[in-house]
Amino acid sequence: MNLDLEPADVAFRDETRTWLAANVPATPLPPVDTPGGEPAHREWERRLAAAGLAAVSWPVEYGGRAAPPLHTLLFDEEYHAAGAPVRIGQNGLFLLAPTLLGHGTVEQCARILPPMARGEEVWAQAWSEPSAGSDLAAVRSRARRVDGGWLLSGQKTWSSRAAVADRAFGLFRSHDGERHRGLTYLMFGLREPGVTVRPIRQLDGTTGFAEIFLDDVFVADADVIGVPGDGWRIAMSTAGHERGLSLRGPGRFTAAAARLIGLGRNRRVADSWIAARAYRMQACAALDEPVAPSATKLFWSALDVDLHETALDLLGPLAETDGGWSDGYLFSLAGPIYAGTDEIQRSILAQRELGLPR
Amino acid sequence: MNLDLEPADVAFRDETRTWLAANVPATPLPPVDTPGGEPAHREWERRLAAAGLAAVSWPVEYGGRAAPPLHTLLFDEEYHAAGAPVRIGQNGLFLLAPTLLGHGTVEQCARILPPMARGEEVWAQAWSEPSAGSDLAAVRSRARRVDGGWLLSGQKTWSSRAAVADRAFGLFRSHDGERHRGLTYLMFGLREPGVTVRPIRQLDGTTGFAEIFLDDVFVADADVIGVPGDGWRIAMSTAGHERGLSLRGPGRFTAAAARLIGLGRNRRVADSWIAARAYRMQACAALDEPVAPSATKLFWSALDVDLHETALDLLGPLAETDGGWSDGYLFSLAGPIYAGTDEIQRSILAQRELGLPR
Amino acid sequence: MNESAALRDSVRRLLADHGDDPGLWGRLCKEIGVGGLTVPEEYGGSGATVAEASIVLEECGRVLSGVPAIGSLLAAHALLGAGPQTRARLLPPLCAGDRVVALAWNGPAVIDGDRITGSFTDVLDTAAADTLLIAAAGEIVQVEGAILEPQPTLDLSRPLTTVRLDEAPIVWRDASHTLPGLRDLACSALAAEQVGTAERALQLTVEYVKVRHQFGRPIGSFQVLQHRLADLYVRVQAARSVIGNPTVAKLWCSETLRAVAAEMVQMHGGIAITWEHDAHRYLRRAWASADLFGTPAAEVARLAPEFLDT
Amino acid sequence: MNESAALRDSVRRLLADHGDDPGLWGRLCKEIGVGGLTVPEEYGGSGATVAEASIVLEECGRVLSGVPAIGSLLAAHALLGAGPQTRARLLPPLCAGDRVVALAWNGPAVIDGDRITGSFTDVLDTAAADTLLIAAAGEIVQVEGAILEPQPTLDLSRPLTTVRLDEAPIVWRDASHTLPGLRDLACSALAAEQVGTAERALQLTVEYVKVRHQFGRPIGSFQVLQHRLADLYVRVQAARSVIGNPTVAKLWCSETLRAVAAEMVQMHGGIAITWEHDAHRYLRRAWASADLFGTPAAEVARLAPEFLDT
Repeated sequence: MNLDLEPADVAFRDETRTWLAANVPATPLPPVDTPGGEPAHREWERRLAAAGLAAVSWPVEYGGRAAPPLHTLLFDEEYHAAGAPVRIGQNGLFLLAPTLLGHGTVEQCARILPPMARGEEVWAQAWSEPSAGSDLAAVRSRARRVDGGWLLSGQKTWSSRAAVADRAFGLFRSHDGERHRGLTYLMFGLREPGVTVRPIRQLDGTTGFAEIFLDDVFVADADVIGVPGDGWRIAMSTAGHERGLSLRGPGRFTAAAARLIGLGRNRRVADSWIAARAYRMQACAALDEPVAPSATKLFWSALDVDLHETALDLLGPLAETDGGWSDGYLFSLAGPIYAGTDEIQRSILAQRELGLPR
Repeated sequence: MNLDLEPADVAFRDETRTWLAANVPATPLPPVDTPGGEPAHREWERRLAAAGLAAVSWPVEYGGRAAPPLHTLLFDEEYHAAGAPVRIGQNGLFLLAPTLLGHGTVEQCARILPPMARGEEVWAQAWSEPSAGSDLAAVRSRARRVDGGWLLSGQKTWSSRAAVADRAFGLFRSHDGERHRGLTYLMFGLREPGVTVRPIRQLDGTTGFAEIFLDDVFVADADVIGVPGDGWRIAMSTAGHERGLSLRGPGRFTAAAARLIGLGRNRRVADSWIAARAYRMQACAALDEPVAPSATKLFWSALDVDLHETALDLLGPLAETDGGWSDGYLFSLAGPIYAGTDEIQRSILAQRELGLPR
Repeated sequence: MNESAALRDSVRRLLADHGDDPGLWGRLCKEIGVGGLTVPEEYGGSGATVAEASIVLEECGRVLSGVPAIGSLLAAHALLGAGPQTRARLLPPLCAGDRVVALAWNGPAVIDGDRITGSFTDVLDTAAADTLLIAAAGEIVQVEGAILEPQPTLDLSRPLTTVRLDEAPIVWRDASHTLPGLRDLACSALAAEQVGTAERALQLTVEYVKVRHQFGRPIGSFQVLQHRLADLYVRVQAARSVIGNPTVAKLWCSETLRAVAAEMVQMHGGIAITWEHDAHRYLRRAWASADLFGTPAAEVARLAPEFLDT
Repeated sequence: MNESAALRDSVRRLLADHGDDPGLWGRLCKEIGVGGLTVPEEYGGSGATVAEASIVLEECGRVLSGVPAIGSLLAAHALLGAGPQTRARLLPPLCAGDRVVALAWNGPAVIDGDRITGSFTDVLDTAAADTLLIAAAGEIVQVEGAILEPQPTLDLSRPLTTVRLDEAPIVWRDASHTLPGLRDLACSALAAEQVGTAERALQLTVEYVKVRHQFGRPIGSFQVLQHRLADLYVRVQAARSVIGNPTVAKLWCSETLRAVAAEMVQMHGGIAITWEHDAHRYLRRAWASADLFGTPAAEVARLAPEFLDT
């Protein structure tokens, strides 16, 4: 299906498939944010890493295989088709790691990536603040220069995985300057003195997000990514990863579409299924010709809601008892909201790709 | 169906139904904007008027029956169900007449309404200009004060029925002032010296619209509606009529929905059919509790497109040969554009009904 | 203020002031007569019409109230078709709120001699009720040994029960000639409630976007939000008109409420996906109530079986 | 500039400079090799792939060109499966643009001895063609006495013909093993054209909203138009990726083009509904091409008959 696989690609796919078939837990792990679920998911990451499957695209020295992007896609598909656990490490693996590989130092990569791959260090993202949701540049949390590092103060919210994570990354206002200027990209420990984490209970009953309160939390210079004050530019590259394919590969949606046609088949189901195929084909094409991350984000966020609404519509009152579709629906509703709201993405596309005036 | 009919209402409906059954031409009249079609449609208006059915809500002295609004609704339904001809007089009957009855003088009503009802004087509307489409207050055409009246100059466009009409009504800039101020509501003859009418060929091949070029066209004071300079306020009342139920009664849509379920039945057809029923039920309810004209306009314009798209989707390649659905679709596409674009209506609702800030 | 507005106002006030009070239903019945709006005065009711009942249900829908308003309306309707003794015995305490009846009617049943076997879904108010009545085969029946099973539902603010009868002994029975109209009344009643819920969800969203600031101004000043809210306004306005037609109401009001609730979540942004915020309660109600007493798809099929032939 | 970009560029230039020239197809074939892109060089073709053909079709779609590009691609595909003599006789003039073949393939037919009976819809290019070939029952056939009927279509820029054969005498015939792939190729070719049409319609609309002023600023600065255009951009971007899969292409590209064309009309306002403006040509193409070689609904049914079971 639109993929011309070389023997090496087939070998990789088969290795992945075989390993997953042998290793994916027969009964689902407890939810990631429960006392039992957190260690189980960390253990799962450790086993993935031991099999060399935690982050196949990374350089070998950091725990990867230096595999081509196609293999990331193949892995993603096999992973979702196998019904494997959610990745407790996703913020680090899919968002921070590309940023470090692009903007970090060799020292930072060598120190941070290997334990991230093994599930020993789980990362939270710390972007939003109460007054800085869609308008990310409105961050007010501050980084104050001290000897050998920075002191962080302020409040972050909608921090995903913070309830179970070890460390977090985000933007802080370090210098005077208008909105996008004077921001610094920093990594900090969630168990440091001065940090308070308050989980946020979500619609589906889980606590995927949390608030983080920071009161003069010390961060060493070694944990600044890039140049102090240059954080906005760097963050935008991470935002691209978050919006784009690295966070939401097509596997999740093609797997959901496959389950959907098991529920019933009508024109609406066909349209949803076709959309999932189209998303996958675009992901394949994007290996050669990149797609604007905002376009990818708008596609997957709408697709995810659509797949679940279609399922709920088919199931009617059975939705609550049938395979997690209703929880999935509630989760999907967060899609248009996080990683930059869909409204923001549309404005970005209109102005950057279509050249429309502000 | 949501209507509690008294004996007098039933009698009126039956009279209308009987008269239409006996009088609606067996073969459709030629299109209204063709040489043969224009006189045939005028003759049809004359016969409606002779039967007392041209404008049942008007006062008796102007050719109506002083009938309650319910009768207008009943007439509209019977009219469309019978497949009766389009009303060549619609601009006058449904837009200008309510304005005259609300803002005009008794002399104007007595002079203008009776020949309008009989199809002897057909009216065009002259609102839009090349630079004043959605932004109606941007009109540039001018009315210059002269002895006993005004001289009109400028260009009007998207003037419906102007290709076959005798007279037109619209707004002209008569006084200095910001946008909405200094506009005067005037009626003028389309065969007066200085008037040039250029028909615009439409998608469906007809010329329902025209451009009007005005070069010092004289209009007597008697043909000003309301006070000079107060035109915007008066026009907004006509705009309400144009957007609302008086132009688009539910009969058109319930008749189309009835034809639609003859083509095929699936969930999408059911949803379109339900929407047409809902529009009708709202129209009935609006007899007691008025609905914002902008809401009515958004409802019917979307409904009209939806009914036709659903039909085209069912018919596939047969659409071109089956009962005018493709022409109807092209016509329906004008719906969101004229009578104030749907975008404008949404802004009006958001700001006036929901109280959202500009 | 006319009578309708006065009724609306007093219900709204009681719901607002005593929403969590266990005696709320009693007060609504005793102070405003909510329990027997459609019941003639001779049986302790107000002798009003379904229009007044709709007003009450809209108000209950606005705040997702847990009072047994729909269930009592349906029970009163069923009882009004029964014999004079039954009416005289059961209607007055129902109207007064002294007795809460859970009526099981949505399902098949067979009466064999003095025993009844059947299964009824979507039974409301079993927690609050002191009396369970079964409507089946043209009769109102009281039984022993009914099996009550909690029904899974998305809606946390309206528990549902499935009632199973396995040759349950009939304690008491009476014929009722009004039972065939139950389903239509249920759909219209539910639609009235949905309209209230949708209207309130839209209102809460409008209020939120007026005060939430991003990019230095209220997000409600952004054109895309205004236009989407305007489209919802159009749908909600129409919804109010269709309550009287059960089929149109089932489809239009269900879809309207789902659309409003989804936008409510979207426009509230992050806070909407938390337990602390009400948005998810409206969303859950939207999906669950669409399927209550039959799904929209089933309604289309009921309307005309051929509607689903392609 | 890589080869693909060079091909795109030269086709676009010829179409722009000679769009109304009756010799346009000949020039496209002789100067750029458009007639035989997928044909091996030994038969006068360029030995390229469907990817290059897609580029040409996108360009044709952009300007709603009337050149016989899809028809020639299908004819070449059919002929490549025929015997060496047929290939040698017909492919070189086809590639050179000296011969235009109309291929009738979309319909049932029965060959009985030296006569053929059948009916084929959606036959392209019959006005420009000098040769009519029939693809049926594993053979390519030339006949006498074919009946050509103009097919009603919304699309003024692409006339369609229905070919009827009523025991028509076979003049010449040859087996072809590539015929089973015709339908998939046709759908993908059409999808490539639809992508070009959609892209251009979107581009024209974007250009228009940048210059059209209302309320003192370009209407393209209004957020609602920006967001609707952004949603179309997302669809069109994805459409480019799905061309290779006939089923996904039929559904996704057809729907995408219809959505773009409808917005093109809406955003152009009044002028879109006039003959003078191109918007209606794009809209007509959108609806007609969605149904060409089978409707989207039929494609769903073909994909899996059960998709339409409820």
